[in-house]
Amino acid sequence: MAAPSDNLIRRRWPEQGTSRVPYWAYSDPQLFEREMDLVFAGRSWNFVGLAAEVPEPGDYRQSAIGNRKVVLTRDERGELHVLLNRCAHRGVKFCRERQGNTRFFTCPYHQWRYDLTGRLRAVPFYNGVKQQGGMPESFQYADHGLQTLRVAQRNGVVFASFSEDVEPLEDYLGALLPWYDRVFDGRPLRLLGYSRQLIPSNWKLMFENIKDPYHASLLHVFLVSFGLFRADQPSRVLMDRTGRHAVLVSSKGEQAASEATRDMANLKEQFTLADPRLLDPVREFPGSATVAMLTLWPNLIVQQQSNTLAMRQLIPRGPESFELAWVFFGYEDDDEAMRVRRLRQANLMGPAGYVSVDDSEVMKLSQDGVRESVDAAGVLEMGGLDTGDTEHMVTEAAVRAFYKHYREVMGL
Amino acid sequence: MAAPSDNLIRRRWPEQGTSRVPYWAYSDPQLFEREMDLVFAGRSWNFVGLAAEVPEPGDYRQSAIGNRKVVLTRDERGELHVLLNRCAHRGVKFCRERQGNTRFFTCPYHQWRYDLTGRLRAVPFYNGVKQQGGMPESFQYADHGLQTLRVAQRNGVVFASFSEDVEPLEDYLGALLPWYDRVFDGRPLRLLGYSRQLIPSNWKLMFENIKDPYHASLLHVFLVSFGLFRADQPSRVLMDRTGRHAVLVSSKGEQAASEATRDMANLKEQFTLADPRLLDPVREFPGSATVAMLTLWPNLIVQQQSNTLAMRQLIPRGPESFELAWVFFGYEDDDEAMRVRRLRQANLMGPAGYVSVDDSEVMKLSQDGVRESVDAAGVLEMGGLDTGDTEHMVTEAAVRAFYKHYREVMGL
Amino acid sequence: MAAPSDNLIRRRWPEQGTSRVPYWAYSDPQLFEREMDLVFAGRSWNFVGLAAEVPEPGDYRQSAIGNRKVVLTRDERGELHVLLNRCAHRGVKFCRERQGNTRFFTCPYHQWRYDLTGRLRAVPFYNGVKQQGGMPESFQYADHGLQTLRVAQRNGVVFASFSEDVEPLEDYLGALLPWYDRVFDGRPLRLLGYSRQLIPSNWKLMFENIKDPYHASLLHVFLVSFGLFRADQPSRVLMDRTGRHAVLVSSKGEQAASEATRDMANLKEQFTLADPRLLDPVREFPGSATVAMLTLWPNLIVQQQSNTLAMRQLIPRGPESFELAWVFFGYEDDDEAMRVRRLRQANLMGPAGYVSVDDSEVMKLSQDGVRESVDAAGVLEMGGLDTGDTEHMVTEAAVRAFYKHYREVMGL
Amino acid sequence: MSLPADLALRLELETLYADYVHALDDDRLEDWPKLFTEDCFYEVISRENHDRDLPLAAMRFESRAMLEDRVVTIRQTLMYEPRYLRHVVSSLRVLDALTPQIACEANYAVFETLMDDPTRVLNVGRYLDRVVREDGTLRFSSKSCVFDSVLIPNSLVYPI
Amino acid sequence: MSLPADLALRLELETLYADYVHALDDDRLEDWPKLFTEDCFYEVISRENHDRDLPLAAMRFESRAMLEDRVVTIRQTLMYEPRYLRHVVSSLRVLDALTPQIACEANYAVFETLMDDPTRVLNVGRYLDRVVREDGTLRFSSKSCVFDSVLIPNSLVYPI
Amino acid sequence: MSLPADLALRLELETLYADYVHALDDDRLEDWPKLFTEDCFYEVISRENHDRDLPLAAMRFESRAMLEDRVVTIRQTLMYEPRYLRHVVSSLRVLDALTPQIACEANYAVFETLMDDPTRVLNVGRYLDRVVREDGTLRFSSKSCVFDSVLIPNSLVYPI
Ligand code: FES
Ligand code: FES
Ligand code: FES
Ligand SMILES: [Fe+3]
Ligand SMILES: [Fe+3]
Ligand SMILES: [Fe+3]
Repeated sequence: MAAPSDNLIRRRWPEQGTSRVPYWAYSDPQLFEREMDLVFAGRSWNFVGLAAEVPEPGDYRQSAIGNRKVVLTRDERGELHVLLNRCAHRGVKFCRERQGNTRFFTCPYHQWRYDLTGRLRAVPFYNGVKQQGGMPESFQYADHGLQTLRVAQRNGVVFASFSEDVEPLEDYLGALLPWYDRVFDGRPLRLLGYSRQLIPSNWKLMFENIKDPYHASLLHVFLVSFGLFRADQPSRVLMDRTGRHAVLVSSKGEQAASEATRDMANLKEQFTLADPRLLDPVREFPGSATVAMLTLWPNLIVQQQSNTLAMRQLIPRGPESFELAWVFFGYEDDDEAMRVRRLRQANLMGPAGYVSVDDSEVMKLSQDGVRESVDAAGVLEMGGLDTGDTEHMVTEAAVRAFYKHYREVMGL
Repeated sequence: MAAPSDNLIRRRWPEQGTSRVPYWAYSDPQLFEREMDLVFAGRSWNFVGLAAEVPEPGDYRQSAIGNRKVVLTRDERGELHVLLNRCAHRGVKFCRERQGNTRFFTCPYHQWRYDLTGRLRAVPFYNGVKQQGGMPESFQYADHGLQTLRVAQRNGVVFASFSEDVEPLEDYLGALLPWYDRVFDGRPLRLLGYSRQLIPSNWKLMFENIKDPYHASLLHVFLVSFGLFRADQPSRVLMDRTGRHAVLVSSKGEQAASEATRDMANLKEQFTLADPRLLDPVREFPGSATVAMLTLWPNLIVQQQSNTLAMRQLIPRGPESFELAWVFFGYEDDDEAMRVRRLRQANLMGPAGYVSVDDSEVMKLSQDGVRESVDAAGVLEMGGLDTGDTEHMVTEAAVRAFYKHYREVMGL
Repeated sequence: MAAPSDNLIRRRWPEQGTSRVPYWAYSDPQLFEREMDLVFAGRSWNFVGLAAEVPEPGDYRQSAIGNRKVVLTRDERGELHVLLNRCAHRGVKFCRERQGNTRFFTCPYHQWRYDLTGRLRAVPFYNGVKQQGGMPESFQYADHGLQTLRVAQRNGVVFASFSEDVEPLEDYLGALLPWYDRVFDGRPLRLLGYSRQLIPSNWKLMFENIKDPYHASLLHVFLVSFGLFRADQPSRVLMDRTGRHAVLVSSKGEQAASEATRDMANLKEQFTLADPRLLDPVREFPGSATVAMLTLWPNLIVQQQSNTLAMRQLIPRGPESFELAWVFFGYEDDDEAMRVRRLRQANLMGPAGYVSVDDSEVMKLSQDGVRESVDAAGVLEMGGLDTGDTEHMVTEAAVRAFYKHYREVMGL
Repeated sequence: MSLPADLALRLELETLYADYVHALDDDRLEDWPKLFTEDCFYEVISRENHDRDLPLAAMRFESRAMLEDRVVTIRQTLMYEPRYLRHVVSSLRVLDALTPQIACEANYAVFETLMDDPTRVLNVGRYLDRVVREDGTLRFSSKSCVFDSVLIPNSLVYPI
Repeated sequence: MSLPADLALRLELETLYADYVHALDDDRLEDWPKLFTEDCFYEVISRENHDRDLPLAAMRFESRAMLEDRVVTIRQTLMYEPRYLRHVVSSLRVLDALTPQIACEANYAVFETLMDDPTRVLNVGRYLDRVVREDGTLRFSSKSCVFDSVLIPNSLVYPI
Repeated sequence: MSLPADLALRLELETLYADYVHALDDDRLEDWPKLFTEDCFYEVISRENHDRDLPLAAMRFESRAMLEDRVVTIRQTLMYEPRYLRHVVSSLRVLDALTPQIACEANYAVFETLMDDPTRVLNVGRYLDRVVREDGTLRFSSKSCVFDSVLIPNSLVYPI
């Protein structure tokens, strides 16, 4: 299945442009290598964690950007740092614990010691032993620190970049900034827990999925049956200037049958829960939106579905596999009722979620369908062929916009 | 293990030609890609199932051709169709159940609906919702049906082809047609059950195995000891004009020791069964043949060994792995005694078979032996160097003929 | 992770030369293919087993050289042979049992029979059956024997080579010969048992590890705490002319705290065993050395750590995986106390060893750290930049020397 | 020879666990909630969250009714590939035999088989349970499936 | 405390299953047929065939003699790579304790180890059995190994 | 109904095995040596070495003190990646109930979960044990973990 290296040269995006996605984009191993460099290690801000995950000085937690492993740390002065998890000596993944608290990182192999900012602080036997051995004159600690990344933080969310010249985070988020600030309004966040899935599909299928409101009313019988998300509800699809970010906004309305109902074959009008406590959403954000799903290039989904709040971090493992790392959270000022409400509604999301199981399963079916079809292409024509904002859900515009930006970044 | 892409260019078939098979033919990933296109998706008829597996209108069952996944369906008018299991919208493998009965296939993602012939019949929100969204003028249902294959059927067996110009099935079978009709004589078939193996070797080794009567008298102690198949029995190896198909025919005789016996080191003369009911073959076909093994290019083996009848479908998974899918059957007019006889004799075949275990095990040993030996080649000189029919079993002629055709198709 | 084939052409060793190892050297699949040919099948002597593993005529045992599978045999005259485990007919890995005793190898597929020297002795139906079939005139037994390797033996250890012109073993070992003879002094060896690990890292990391005394005092808290190996003990690192072989020699001394102790952060001064019987080393070799670790290009480590003696054979499985096959042994003249002592001290080594677990774990961490970093490189500057012998342990000289030779062999 | 009460209790509990396992593996999901009390608590939670007192669970149900809802959604609303599940349970241990609530634990391994793949290990972990006797029948009043398998292969459709 | 008859029976059955497992895993194949009645029925059948009433089985033996024949062929006629098998069995359940035939089921997982590979899951499924008491000894009169693992990794040499 | 002595003994032994399993899997390593006699013998040995009477073991401990030393080194000196282990044990069989030493065997499968990988099969095999009763408590006087999994995935840090 490894594609011959000259494939990539041979490969051309279909002439229909934004209304098509060639299936080789989901499985070519070289394309994947290039994505790791140009998309994740390129001019982008990557989500690495919540400040609340490393609240104290000395706290650290492992994370990843593309297929590169990093560590998020908080130094003694409270500053956040993101370090490549690769010893500067001979490359050992020095940080083994998922998270913890420390003053130094000591690589297990030869105990080179780094501080929380990634600076090299000690090399055992630097001066040799009994006047023998040791490091040469030319060896300077300053030349052998850990690779560090640029860090940006806004209202409790931490991003990092391999790029020296990526624009400031706020400019990067652009038109999506208000939607970002809607959930991250400065209130301290409370960590509720983690979920992790290994999904056997290309990482881009996850973005397609969340940028595609068209599927939500059709695939997610649970959502539809409870009117949590319906094609006939007031809704919007908004993007930033580049098309790389998007937000899907929807408002739960009365479930009046509409001409659209007919098309929702799976709709179970009479479906009710034996224990309705699972679903008793309360309004907590200004405005009428009850759902707002942000997709932030290149590795983050911010989910606000009723009262479940979660970050979904995309960690590609290879062309046909990615890790989906969920961080569920609430606010420090949640009362017990809201805390329990979020935990109950969490049954809709994650690896066993009433909604998200549909998506992880369909992503596998997508990969199974496209794997062997390098010469065919997906069709993105719902809602027309353009890539602009819409005031409705019956469109694939955000997916088209995503690939428009993707092609620019990848030079395809 | 992944062969560099320029290997294939470098690679040349050994100068000895038909009497050699280079070991790179069993492991090169690019060669495999080419086989999927030229052999399975090329000018060939591929077995996809028995008509008896989809007896009723609306019945369907998943199958595969090479590494492409298809669905065999029977429409309301009783006609058979073979559809690529890949949604025309964005590529989802829409059919999930191994088999079933339905009027339509509805893709889970956006519920595009196809009929049993593969025609697109409904696209939800095609006209948008409340005058918003929907498909552009240019979108025509007719342009977005499922990919369908040509279908041919003869006496209850269904074949499909990606090729528009492959000759009719009967011409394709050529000289083997009478042997095909011997088992498929028009009587309705009765499905007995399925067996599936994932064999860690290249798919061509399975064909080599069945086209090679030389091994049967030597590897299969069980067969030999019961005289079910012996080098000194009357037998024939027949091929079609192209050499791609073959049949091995043998007649059980009295087990007189012959000069050949000496060479059958493993022969256990005195071997008997404590419960002989496992083996009480009865003659059921005209002529003296008790065994007839057909190998039909590119993905089918038709097995008639005493009273066990089975299709063996080859489904390549990669250069070093293939699925062997068995369909055991009898005839509708079998009496209970014959039905039980077939089930008992089935102990010789399948993943645990007294005979076929030898073969699946030896195929793994072959792959283990040749994997790292891209510069060496197998020797095919038994019975001489030619590729013609023979009236005996002491030959590798059918294997030579297979590779003669293979090289033409593959341009090697 | 499969590197495109033109990578290798693109790839250049870092300009700093011997003081750097580019991380692509640990994961490039084509480089791996080339290593199998140039390093293991090249002008080298590969360890294949101990004579004591095949003591009797007819004894055989499977082994491997690089990713090629071989069989070590002892013929009727007591001579040792190494045969490729690949049938000359159609490539079957004919020898299935890990070891045994036989007069002939009979391939299971068509029962071609080879003697213990690899000569083809019988081809069933060579003359056909009833004047039919059989081999063509042109087929000569002499042309179809098993591929055999050159064999060298010294004091009970067996080596083999694919090369016709590699120098004699003694010249090959060069300056290391005395250290080899120190353990293999001609006394008959007694086999104690086997251990096998599948380590998820590149095979070269194992050599780096054993050629690197710098890590031993730091990573191995167990060793250090018992003074079995300390940076401040008298020790030497010696190499042969080419740098491909090395020996690390160390002498257990009194554990006086030294200025070096400070650097051994993990040192547990007060650490003692509840049952000290695990560690009651006795001197058994001339000279003061208590540890001598030989690394012999390209696939062997000879371990003498106190009274544990073991061969460690490196069997690469792929760029990112190798099998580490341990053979623990003693001497025929060991008394029961020594035999038990070796078995107890074996708790330090192997897959669960108090010392070697540190190494197998750190090798995985190395691979995890370097996998995605094809553009970065490891730093080898401890003890300076040269590749000469040293009279201390505070150096990476032997690792530098290894890669100096490696680059010559590989043409990098 | 007569049997100590605790061993007899364990035998009874093993019957409950066997009923639980076969209800799930034989796809008799509708029988599964019947093995719980009406006000039961059920969760499938990662060992990482559990050990750090993070409450988030992959499944969190606070009544038999919620279990019944899970069954209905599996049957009617969820979209997933067909699969077989198979449990192996061992090392059942009574931690506290006091009435009314019996505390017990056991180890489990769940194997998943998809139509076109070899069987794989889906999820392994520990049951941390409380059991009560209701009119003679043992039922789970609380069941926590604490799983080691923090990186979940795709989806969890069925209860563990 | 005295023990209900059904629990005592389950304990006895567990002994039978343990004897079965160890006979196979310790390669004492010759002991395996002795655990069956002379006119026993034994099959290894895929869950797909079993659920659809398709009779085809990977192994189908209709007497103890046929079991003995399987053992002889494994020893003398079959060609296969050497391997270790290891069974784990759990959740034994008595479905029907009526004499003469006891109906019971259990889950199993079989692990296979080839010489040069890590251990893998070979086959998981359910035993659907009937057991009778012959002069004091419990024996299988019928044993169906219904396996989930429809895509078999290469071969099944040994019984399940 | 009263219970035959051998079945009662097996129930007692199952408690010992469950305590063993949970001590390891819950990372209560310090409790593990307490299940052995002071002069116990413990080994983890490959089936290949065991069957050929080659004495070499991956772990070989000749006293409870050596077991305690293993625990201390796991806690203090060994360097390894964090991991979860999970045992499933079945088919316990009493081979010889004679006092003072009870001989018994059981099958086990151990699953390993590393932080960033799906759960995998680490090691499967057979416990070959001797158990004695010390002032009322059953303890292992000898325990051999004979493993099929001859090709070990990287390291064995914890006891089996
Ligand atoms: S590799 Fe990190 S200290 Fe040497
Ligand atoms: S992918 Fe099939 S309907 Fe959209
Ligand atoms: S392959 Fe070995 S005898 Fe034919
Ligand atoms: Fe969705
Ligand atoms: Fe055959
Ligand atoms: Fe070391």
